Amino acid sequence: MKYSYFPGCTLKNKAQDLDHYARISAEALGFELEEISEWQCCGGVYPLGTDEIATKLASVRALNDAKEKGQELVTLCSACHHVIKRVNDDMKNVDDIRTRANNYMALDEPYEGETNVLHYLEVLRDIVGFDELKKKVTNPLKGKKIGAYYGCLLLRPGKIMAFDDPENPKILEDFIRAIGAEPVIYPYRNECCGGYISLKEEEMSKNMCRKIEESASGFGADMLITACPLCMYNLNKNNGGNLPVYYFTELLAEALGLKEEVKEQ
Amino acid sequence: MSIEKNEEFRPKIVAFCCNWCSYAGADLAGSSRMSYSADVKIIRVPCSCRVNPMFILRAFERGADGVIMCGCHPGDCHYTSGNFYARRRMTLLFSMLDYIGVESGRTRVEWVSAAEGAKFSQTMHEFVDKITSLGKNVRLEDLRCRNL
Amino acid sequence: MKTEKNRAELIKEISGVNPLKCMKCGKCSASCPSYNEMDIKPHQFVSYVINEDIESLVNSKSLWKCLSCFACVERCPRDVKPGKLIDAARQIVVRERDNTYLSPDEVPELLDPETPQQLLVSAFRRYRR
Amino acid sequence: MQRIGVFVCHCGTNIAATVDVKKVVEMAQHEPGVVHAEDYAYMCSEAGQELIHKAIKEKKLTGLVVCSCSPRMHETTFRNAAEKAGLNPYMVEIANIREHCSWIHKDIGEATEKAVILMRAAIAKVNLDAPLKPGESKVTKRALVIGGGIAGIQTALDIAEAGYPVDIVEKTPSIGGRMSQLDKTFPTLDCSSCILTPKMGEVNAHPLINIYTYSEVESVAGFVGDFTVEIRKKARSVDMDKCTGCGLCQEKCPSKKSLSEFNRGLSTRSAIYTPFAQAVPNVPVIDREACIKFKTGKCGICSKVCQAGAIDYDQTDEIVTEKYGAIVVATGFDMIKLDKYDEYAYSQSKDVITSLELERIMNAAGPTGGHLERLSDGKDPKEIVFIQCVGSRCADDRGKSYCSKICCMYTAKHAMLIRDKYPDTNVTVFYIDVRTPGKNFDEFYRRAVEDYGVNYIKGQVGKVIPQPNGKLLVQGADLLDSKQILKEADMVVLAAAIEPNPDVRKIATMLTASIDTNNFLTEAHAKLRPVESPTAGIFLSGVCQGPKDIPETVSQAGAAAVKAIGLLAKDKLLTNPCTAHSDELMCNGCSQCANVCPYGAITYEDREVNDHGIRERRRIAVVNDALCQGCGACTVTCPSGAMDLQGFSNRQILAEVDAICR
Repeated sequence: MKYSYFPGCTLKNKAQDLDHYARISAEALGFELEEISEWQCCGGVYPLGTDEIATKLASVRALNDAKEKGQELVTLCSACHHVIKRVNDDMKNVDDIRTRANNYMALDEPYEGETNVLHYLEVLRDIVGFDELKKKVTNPLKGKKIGAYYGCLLLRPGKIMAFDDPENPKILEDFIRAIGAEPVIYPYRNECCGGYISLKEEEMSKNMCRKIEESASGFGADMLITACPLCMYNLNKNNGGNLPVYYFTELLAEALGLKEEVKEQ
Repeated sequence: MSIEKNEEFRPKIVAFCCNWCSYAGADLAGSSRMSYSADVKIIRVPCSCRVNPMFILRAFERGADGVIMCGCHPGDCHYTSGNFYARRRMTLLFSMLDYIGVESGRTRVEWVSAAEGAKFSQTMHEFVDKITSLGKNVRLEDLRCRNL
Repeated sequence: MKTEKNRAELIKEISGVNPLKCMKCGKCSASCPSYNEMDIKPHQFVSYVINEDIESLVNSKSLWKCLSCFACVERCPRDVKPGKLIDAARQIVVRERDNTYLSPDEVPELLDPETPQQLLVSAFRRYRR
Repeated sequence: MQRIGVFVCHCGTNIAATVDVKKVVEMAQHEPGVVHAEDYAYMCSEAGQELIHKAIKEKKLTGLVVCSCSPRMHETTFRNAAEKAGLNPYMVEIANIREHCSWIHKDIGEATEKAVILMRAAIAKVNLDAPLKPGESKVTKRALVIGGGIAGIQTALDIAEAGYPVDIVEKTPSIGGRMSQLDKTFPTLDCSSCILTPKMGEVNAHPLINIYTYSEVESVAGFVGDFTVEIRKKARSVDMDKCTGCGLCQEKCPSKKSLSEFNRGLSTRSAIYTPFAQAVPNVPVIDREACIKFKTGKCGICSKVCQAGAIDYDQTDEIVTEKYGAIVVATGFDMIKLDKYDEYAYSQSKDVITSLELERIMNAAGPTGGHLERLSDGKDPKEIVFIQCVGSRCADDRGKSYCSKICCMYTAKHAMLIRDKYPDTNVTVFYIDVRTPGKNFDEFYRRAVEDYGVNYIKGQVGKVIPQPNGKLLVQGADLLDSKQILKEADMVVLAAAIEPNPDVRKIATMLTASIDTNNFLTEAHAKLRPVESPTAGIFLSGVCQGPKDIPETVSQAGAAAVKAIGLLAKDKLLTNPCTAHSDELMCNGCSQCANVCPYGAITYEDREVNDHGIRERRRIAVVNDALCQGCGACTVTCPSGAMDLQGFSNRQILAEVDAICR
């Protein structure tokens, strides 16, 4: 199975290893991520304004590219996923945005939201299957108590993201079980860490990160995993420092016994 | 994308409403003061299954620009199954109208319950807008019937 | 110069929100992680738009404290979605004025070696035109 | 040619303010057949009807058009007025120029023009009206009540007291409904069972009342006065006549792990069970899903211990067919599922409960024996938070658009009872609005605040956060104090919205009774006929019609009973004369009409016909007027155009179309 893949800015630069973990794991699990040629940055923030068109075009280009290849579009970074999935929803359901975006794009055939956008985790859950993943794990992360940190972007708005129950998600917990570790459920896993504002309002962000850390370690977690590179950076920087935060692909590669391979590269 | 509107044009629209749900829904729209265009005129029938396709053709023949039929929601028919018959008949009629080149927007079926005054008003708004954008029905009107 | 009425209408248009649907339950304010940092509270946004006091809204600190975490959007029982309103107000500011909340000159000193691109990209998109 | 009179009503200013009634009268004069036209302030009044009477007599009118409100309001009024003056009542047509015109249009010119067109259509129809005579049908003097909660019980008692036999059909093994699950009732705080159980006993003992518990309505045929209903008596596996209600079987039953429906899943019950100790009838049922005998074939302990020999594993469902003149729906409510509201952690913590679960916990016969405790660890809660409007007043599809009405009062009751019994427990209520209309209701709420020190905070809760120490952190807003609040609680109680019993849609479909988007049954008129369905012979009792508390339910139950009694007291009913009939010369006996008739009203007979001088025997459709309900399905199906509907004939509807498009 081959998917169009949108890596996004961070995974292409600062966090290249996380991208490598994802690709090599995908290979081991029987699917391939084909990077979209000349993808452009999604902008990191979904433009909420109903009259924002230009800021949505980068996403439309990626979506259309996948459509032309007849592939589903897979994302890894939560922010890219959020932006692209929502823009796709606009292209499918909001007449005005669809018309105007297509006017800009001047494609041979207008793009009308045909591409299916999947997060890497959704591929693991719905295509590979967590049971199947479990079978392929060679190095189960036994004894690790991991708290899943979802943040905001993957889950909300629940109706559009249609990713999991926005108030009581379980996909990351199921993932943690599949790689042989023990999930720790704690209530702050879908509360914002303040990633956006950490640039200008570090104190606010610290406050939020600490709440998340306290809650997770209170319930017995020894580490957190997340799907958002910004959350990972922010939590690592601004929580109290007692709880390391990992990107989920790193643990995936580790469980599949592929981590060293990436490191050697 | 703006559609050029002929300000002078006022469409003639006939709405068939079943007595038990849609007519009552229109009454509720009225008592709740939910306005819609005066171009819509309602004909009361006992059930949507009383609407003979002939009535709709006749309306077009006599110069109506749009015809809408409203009934109880599927499964909620006062006569148990009338709206199912109506739905099939209208599907056939509309596909025939489509075949002979009448714009599909000129006809519509909508299920409106007695409690859905807002839906009735909203539906009529939409329908009138649609017919206004389509303009005069020239294809089916029998000019010999025109009242001069 | 746009009148306050124009600007209120613009906010409604950009956000797609009808502030009259609000029933003042306060679930947005109860959900907001930035509540304590805000001078105008999430449940109050609607009143400023209804009362056409956009000047206060665009000068409020809240504009820059909102995280766009969509907790209020997700939980609002009335489909009002205050997060969208505040974002529209922020749009008005960045579209009307040159002075924005983040100047490129101040960026270098805010960076550390680990800062992901995503943070800069999103900060610029949120704070600037 | 008809001699038509047109009467235009001002309806005070309701019509006259937007429709130029004088102009309508003037335009009427030019219409074919119109010999009289006048307007009056209130046509439906005694004086207005007198005008109609006089005009019919003086002008020898043969048909009437009344331009007024909806025919659903006053068609009967004007038909009766016509009949009094000697005119056939079916020679009256109404032009609805209020609901469909004056109330929705603002421009006088536009509204007047539309009123004239609507009047023309009505005149065109009257021109083709023919006098009709209603037939008669019988009334079966027995009523059916669907649902055995307090609404059904009260309705059944009231009908039976008037001397008519009543059957109650109740889905669960016992009557009693929601009220039997409650602990105390507001605003008097009397014990719910203490006032309900005597009524349950009374119903059980009444010679004219027959109760089918563990039974469901399977099908409904017929119409007002003459319904035929099939009732499915589900296999109880216990012989109702032999069982003495000793309870030994329940005690000895080895399968005890099923969740008790009555205790909202907070306790377990045996596979053979009565829902609660005061169940009526006091005869258990076997839950075949849970019963070891049914699952494995081995066990049979209940049969061994039953000295009365009442256990019958071979019992099967039984269908009872019964005739009724009137049917009362009293299917009640349930609380909504909270799976879409996980921000309140209902599925994540045992100590987040619904109000109905709290009722069971507070009840002496409940899962904790009436002791208020946390379900997670059995500890006494010291801080309790109530959250109002969970799923009520929602504009999104997570919840319900309406106010559930009873929550403000029962929460005040819960708060008060807790503070009374456990004075060292603090109670906080997060509310959006406190709604207490009703006799002694606001006083009750104020007592909770002033005498019992319940802490009311205006603001909804955003999230309930379970803490590692087992407590619940409630993150709410205090809008009046402009504060975000983090409150640590031991227990959180959610006032979940109520919704009509999910089965009601199925029942409404069987009854052809209309139902709204929230699954509440629609009343015939929101103000003037609140306990009747628009479908004749169907009456509404209790929450199936809309949210209400116990006193309101009981009042409505009585009102529904009176309406049913009024129907049952009649010897005959007049039937709707707007029935179908076939033209024997055009009918070719193809059977298509009979195939679509939902009432089986069409049969065929061989008849000698004279077709333009040719005499021959033909197979011809014949409509039974007593069965035909006048839907018109056959008229459109008929390929030869032989079938037509009286009062809504093809020619009449075409004439209306023509008049509108003119």
